Amino acid sequence: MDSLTNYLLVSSILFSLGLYGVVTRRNGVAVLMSIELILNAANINFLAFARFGGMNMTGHIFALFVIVLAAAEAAVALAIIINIFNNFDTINIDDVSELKQ
Amino acid sequence: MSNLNSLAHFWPELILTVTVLIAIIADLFYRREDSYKVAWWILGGLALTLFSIRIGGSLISSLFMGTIAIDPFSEFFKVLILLSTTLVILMSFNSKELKDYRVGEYFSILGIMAFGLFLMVSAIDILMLYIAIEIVSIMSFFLAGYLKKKPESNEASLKYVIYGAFSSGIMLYGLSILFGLTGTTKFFEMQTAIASLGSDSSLALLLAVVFILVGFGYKISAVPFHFWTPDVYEGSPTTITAYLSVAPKAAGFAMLIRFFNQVLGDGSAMTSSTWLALNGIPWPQLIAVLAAATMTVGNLVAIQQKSVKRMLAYSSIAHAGYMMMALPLMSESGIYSIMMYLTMYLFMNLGAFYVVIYVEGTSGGESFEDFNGLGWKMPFVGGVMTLFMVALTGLPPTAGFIGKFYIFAAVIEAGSQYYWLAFVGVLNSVISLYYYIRVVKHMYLIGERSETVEIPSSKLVIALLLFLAIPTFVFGWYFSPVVNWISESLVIFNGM
Amino acid sequence: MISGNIITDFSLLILFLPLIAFIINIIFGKRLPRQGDWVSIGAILITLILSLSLLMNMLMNWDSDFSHEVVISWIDLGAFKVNLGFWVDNITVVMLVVVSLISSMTHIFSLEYMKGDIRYNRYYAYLGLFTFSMNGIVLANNVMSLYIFWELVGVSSYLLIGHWFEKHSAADASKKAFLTNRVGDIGFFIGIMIMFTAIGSFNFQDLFKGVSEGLVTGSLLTFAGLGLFMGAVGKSSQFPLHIWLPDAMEGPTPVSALMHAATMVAAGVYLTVRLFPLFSPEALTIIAYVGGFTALFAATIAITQNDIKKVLAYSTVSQLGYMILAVGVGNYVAAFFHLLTHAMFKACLFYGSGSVIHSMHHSLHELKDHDTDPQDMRNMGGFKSKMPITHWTMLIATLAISGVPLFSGFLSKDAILAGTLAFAQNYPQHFLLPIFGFGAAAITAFYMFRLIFMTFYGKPKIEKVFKGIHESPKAMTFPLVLLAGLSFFIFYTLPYFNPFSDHGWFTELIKARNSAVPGNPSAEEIYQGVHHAHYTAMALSLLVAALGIGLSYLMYIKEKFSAEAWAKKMGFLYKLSLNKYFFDENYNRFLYQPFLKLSRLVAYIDWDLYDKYFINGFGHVTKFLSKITGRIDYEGLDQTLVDGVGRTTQVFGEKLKQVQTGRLQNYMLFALIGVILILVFQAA
Amino acid sequence: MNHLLSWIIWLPILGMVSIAFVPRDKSEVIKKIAAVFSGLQLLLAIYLWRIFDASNGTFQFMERAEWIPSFNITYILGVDGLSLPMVFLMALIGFIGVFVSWNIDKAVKGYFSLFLLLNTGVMGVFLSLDFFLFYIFWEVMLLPMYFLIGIWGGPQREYAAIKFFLYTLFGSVLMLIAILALYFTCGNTFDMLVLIDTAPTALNGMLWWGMSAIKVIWVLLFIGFAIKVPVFPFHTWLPLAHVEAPTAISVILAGVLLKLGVYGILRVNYNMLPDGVFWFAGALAVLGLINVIWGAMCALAQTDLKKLVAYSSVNHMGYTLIGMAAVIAASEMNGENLISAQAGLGGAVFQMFNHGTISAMLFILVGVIYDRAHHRDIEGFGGLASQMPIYTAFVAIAFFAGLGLPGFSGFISEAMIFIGAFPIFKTVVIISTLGILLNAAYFLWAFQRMFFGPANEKYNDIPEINKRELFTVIPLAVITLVLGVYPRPFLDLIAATLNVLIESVVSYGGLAAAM
Repeated sequence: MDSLTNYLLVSSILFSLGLYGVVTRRNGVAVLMSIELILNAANINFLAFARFGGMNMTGHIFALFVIVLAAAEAAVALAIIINIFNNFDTINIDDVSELKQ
Repeated sequence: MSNLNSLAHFWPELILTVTVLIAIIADLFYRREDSYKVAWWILGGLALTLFSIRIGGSLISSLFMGTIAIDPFSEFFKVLILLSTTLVILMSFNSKELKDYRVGEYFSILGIMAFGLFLMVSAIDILMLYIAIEIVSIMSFFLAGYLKKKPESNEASLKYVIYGAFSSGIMLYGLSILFGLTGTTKFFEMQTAIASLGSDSSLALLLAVVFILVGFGYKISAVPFHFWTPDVYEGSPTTITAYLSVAPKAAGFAMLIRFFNQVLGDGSAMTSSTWLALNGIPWPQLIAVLAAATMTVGNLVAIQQKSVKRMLAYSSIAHAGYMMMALPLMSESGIYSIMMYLTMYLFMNLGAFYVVIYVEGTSGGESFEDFNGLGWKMPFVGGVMTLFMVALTGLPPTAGFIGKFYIFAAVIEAGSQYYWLAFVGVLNSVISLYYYIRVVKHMYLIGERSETVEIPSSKLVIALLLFLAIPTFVFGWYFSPVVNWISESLVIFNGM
Repeated sequence: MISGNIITDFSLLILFLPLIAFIINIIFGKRLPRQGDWVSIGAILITLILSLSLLMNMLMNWDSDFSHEVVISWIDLGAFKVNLGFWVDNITVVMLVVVSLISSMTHIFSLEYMKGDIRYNRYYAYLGLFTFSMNGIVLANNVMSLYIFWELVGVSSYLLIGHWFEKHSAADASKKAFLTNRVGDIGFFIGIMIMFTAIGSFNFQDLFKGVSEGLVTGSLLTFAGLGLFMGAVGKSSQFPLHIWLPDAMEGPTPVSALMHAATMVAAGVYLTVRLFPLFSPEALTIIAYVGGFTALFAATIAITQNDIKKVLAYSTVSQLGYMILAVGVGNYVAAFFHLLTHAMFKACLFYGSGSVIHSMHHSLHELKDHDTDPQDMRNMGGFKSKMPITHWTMLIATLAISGVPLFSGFLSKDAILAGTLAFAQNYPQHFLLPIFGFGAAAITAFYMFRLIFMTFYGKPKIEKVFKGIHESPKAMTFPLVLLAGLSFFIFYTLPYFNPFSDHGWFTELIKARNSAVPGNPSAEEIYQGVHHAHYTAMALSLLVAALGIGLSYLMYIKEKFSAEAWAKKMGFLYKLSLNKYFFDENYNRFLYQPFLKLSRLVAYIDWDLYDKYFINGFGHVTKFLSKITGRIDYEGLDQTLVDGVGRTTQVFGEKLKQVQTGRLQNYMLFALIGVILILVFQAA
Repeated sequence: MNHLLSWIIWLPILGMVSIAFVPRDKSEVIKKIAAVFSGLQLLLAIYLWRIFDASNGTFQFMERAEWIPSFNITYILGVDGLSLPMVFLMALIGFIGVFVSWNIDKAVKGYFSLFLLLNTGVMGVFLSLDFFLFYIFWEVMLLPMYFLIGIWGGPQREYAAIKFFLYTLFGSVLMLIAILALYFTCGNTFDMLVLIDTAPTALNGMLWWGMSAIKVIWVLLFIGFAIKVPVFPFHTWLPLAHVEAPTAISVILAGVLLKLGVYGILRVNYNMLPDGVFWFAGALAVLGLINVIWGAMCALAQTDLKKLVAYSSVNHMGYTLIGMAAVIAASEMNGENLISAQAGLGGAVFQMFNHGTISAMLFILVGVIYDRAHHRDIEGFGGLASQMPIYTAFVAIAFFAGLGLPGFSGFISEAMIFIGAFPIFKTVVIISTLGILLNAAYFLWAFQRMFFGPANEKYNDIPEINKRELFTVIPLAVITLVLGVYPRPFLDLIAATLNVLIESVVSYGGLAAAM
């Protein structure tokens, strides 16, 4: 019961959940989390491929980098969201739409 | 080439990094009001970098174990990036928006962004590619939201960050699939792997390509991944808008070219003048359609904008579309024309944005009405703005025409299967005339003539405008230098 | 006996002197003493002398097929060559004399008649222009230059008819004249094109040669002929383009005498005479019918007109019809003969009417009476005593036009009628032609004497006007006398003296040429035919003339039966004739107005429909599209799609806020949709 | 004098530069400078015309200079019998135009700079023999035109300006595609001389989406040029632009710019795509016919004098098209009727020139009355003939010239066109002869309504046409008259070139188009 497809299945489910969350969630933080889901779906892929493809460590390294970058990205995003909160008193991104013409 | 030896050829990036570090440290010692002095450090660093690129010798190879390529192609784009960065920094000096902020980091971040762009244009490993994209994105999130007190700016950055993260996520997923299919992250190994892929996996490959396309499309703001562009462009400081509309686009195209030519095409790119799509992936047609869509949407929506800045934002989408026309041709002259267009585009677009910045600074607005009578009030500014508008429309004798000319030439040369694309292109440039000339109309036809004549007080403004206007005009009828430069730079490292 | 190049020089002078006078007068006229009338008169008199000397030369040569040609290259593109030039032969010379004679008479007559006119100098200038163009027509050796001068004649007539352009009627008349002529000219030009296409030259002689060689034959030739004839129809105001000539009477009377009686309108006849060899039998038949019909038709209108000039105008139309008829029946020498004689007596008649009108004017002017129409014969009567010279000269001319022996008209008319009769004898199916001819002759006699009687005899209608009437000054009577004199037969039959035969220098020197078209009767046959029909024709014409004269004598002198009564009796016909058969009205209703409407419609379509909706439509469509795209791109779709998503999310118990635009998710959603679409589109 | 052609082209630019150094309030000086430079240009043009060798049908005074070797772009100038008259016309009208616009008072500096720029653009198109150069000049004209109409024009000027701009740009981008297509199919060159040799055969049998490449390129080019002419369905920008543009600009527009279209068709389509000529000639004639009739009828219905004149341009350019179509008569399949080919084509070229002079005259005169009465409503006048006799005289001359009266050059060209086209397009020509009636109708009717009838008290003290205006009209009138009486000076000038052109058309003609 330990085959590539299962992992791929999991990752694709994660991916879709992520997509869904991004599209439907209103809460900025929640949206970020959904994005994290997508990233991690990718990570699972990398690892799974690396593991089953019988390859060198490239996949793992890739995954590590992704984690790091995701962290950085999240940091920035959260900073921005805090800033938003200071200006709009909300982190509900529906309400953040000054720019509609 | 091993990592240590690689460093010897990594000077530009190294210099850039050191500069930025120095700048950050220096920033600590400046008082708030003269924190803009940081810019000089950066500028100096950029100058050094440029210098090091030019003396860098014409070695064509890959560094850091085949993750980064150094070749004239990347150097070309690096020069463009340096140029635009420098210009934008200079522009920032008299941007009204930035007045009441501490701008030290602003300049440092620009420096870092340039570094990221460098990596983007020379990455030949999807890992490096991803890292580069992320660096650039994160820095641009900062910059877009730099005006902390300005809600629009915040919103822009929020949208930018979420959309950026989202699309890079999707791209990453695509990359992962690609990795799975090929078992490697290196472009050239991927190429060979894809070439030997069976047709059973072609759907997966397609999925991967499309997902990756999302990331690329987001970077060059191609339809349908362009939705963030108007808001972000309008929200961020105009200087940054200018920067975003030029530098990342250039880098994005460099990236696209490399990827499609070397991963999805048979690598013989620059040895023969045309090449083929691997494994029957229909991505050329895909890109062609996207190109048509991009320029059409960009133009159509630009027509009805009320703010010049926003109009320019949409029109920059259209310009991306023009350049995309040349991608699916998979021909040397296609790439050539893109490089040509980018060069011309850099001057005219930065110029247009700079005039907007200037007008914002004087009359305080960026809507069409704020331009009324400008041509009579400030003949110089009005004149150069007219020039930029004409150039963006693509009328001779301006740089814009030459850019378009090369693009269309490439398309026509590719043979009759892409003529329809050329038609869409030319019709779009007719449409674009309508809204570009609208600015001119407001500057000369609508506003009543003022008897008093103003010329910009600051020498810097005049100098910058001239620096942008003169090439815009001169390259319109004498572009041999550019031609030669590009044809020298048209050498892409192809794994050998 | 003059040598060739002297003839060349003479004809050059004859052609260009009037033009020079025109240029001088139009530019400096106002500043010259006497507004430069002496320039024009000097020029025209020299012209007259020169043409007379040419006539002398002709009479001395006594050579019936004398000709002299001069050619210059006008266009030369290699293959496409056009040469213009002169063709001087006896016809030309006679015509030149006519033109310059009548023209000089007009110049002299106008000295008094136009005295004190506001545009005196221009009037004389235009006369010069006209003489130039008319001589041009006469001298032309090819259809192209013929056409050129043809049009120029049209212009000078336009300018002269519109001389008093303050009057709307004059302005209208001038425009009408020009346009009606242009209609004819279109046909003329088409004819030229057919000929040139077939033969590759414009030159008369080449055309004749080409036709005789059969380069153009059959219906094409007929069309060409009819096309050329259309030009004549326009200029000589034949039916159905006759409408302009009566209106042209709006011009000064001397002009009417010169152009609309003697020369310009005769140009059409001259054209047909010149090009006679080109006409195919079918064409000739049609020409004959047009001419004959016009002759009768115009005469019937003339009966009822009361405006003295209108009467003369219609009689001119009818006389021109005669000439055309003569050409049609092949007897074109007779046509030319009548042209010559008619020029004299008709000009005389016009001058006469001019002098009457002139004095009417004066007397009305004395009376400060501006309502009475000085041209209406019903206001005249009994002028015989007051204006003897005018009366006698006009009477002579009238006798001439009515075809009374001893007068020139008798000879020429007789020749025409004889020709027609002969034609009808050869082709009985065309019996109508002589009926037209003789009928017109009778009516002509009638209405001409009606004019004389109403004007000069009977009791004056308005006494106080009558008081003011007096004979006109010398400058006006002199031309009258001269032309009246020239209406006697003798000048045309010299050196012979036989009032009943046209045998004389004219018939000796103007010899009929054979038609170039195979199948047409030869000149000899025609001549024989005429010869045989001669006496019958003479008898008949005498009869009808007497009839006409007698009738009008009884009606207007003896007043045995009153005109009014008759008019009532045949009310409908009377109305028809009085209103010129309602031609203007119908043309106006069924041609001009509809066409104007059409053109307005076209302009409307062009400007308010095609441009506003179709062309600008593209703009609107683009703008519309941009709105739509803007919606979809920026706001739209989410209304539907995100609501959809929202509903699904509600299933998951997620509360969905009022959907707002500018929201980030929508963008991503669309990006996603984009991706999916691409996938689907590609996978398919 | 070498580089004569370059001088002719670039003199106005020099003038523009020197104007740039004049302070904007010294309007007199600016006008004088403009006059001087366009005067010099005119002198050069006359000199060129004097030393031009009419017996030689090929290009003369050629200039070649390296430009962008990498794209085979070269700076080539040359003049032949086709372009020489146009160059002369432009120089003349450019010079006259300066005086026509003498009483411009708004932004004089800008006006005359743009005016000179326009001049250079037009000259460039006529003289350049490199397609790239040609195209650049072609587009360079647009912007000055936009400003000149848009800033100095009438009430609707913005609309008119943008309409003109979009319309023409639309045409020229299609042209750009065609030019590039020619470039890549005919041996990677923009050199027209080379293209004239290679293009006629290079495209044979080439198919694009099932259509013959010749036809596609022909149509693209034709639309581009037709919009300038303007040919029937593309003509609606013209009345608007004319009505809104300031007098001098209407003069240039009608006098020269419209000729660019015909010139382009003759220079490019005829020389490079002869087969297309045969394929299209019929359509060309019919379009010409439509122009003639449609334009005339629209003119008949106008009450705005300027619009009437504008539509008369549509009508007159129609004749040109008919004449051009006649060229195919010279081919074998049409019985090598060289006569009618020469007559037709010669007539067309002559008509271009004549329409240049005549319509320029007409527009100047319209401007004269507009400056005085401040309206152009035909019905609004009446009896002017007694109030401004001299003006009336010149209008009469212009109108009679316009309606093709013999003695004016217009007649000769129209007659040549008819005679030339008749053998091949009988029906078309016969119907279009109706045009000469309609011309007369609308001109004379307008003339009557404006000048005849009782004088209109409103204009009793209207000033007579002044010396400056006379100075602008008389040269044109003289040219029209002189050429009308004796056309050889002109026709001999173009004869040799015409025959070369005809030869080059018929020598290929109809082979590929037949299949």
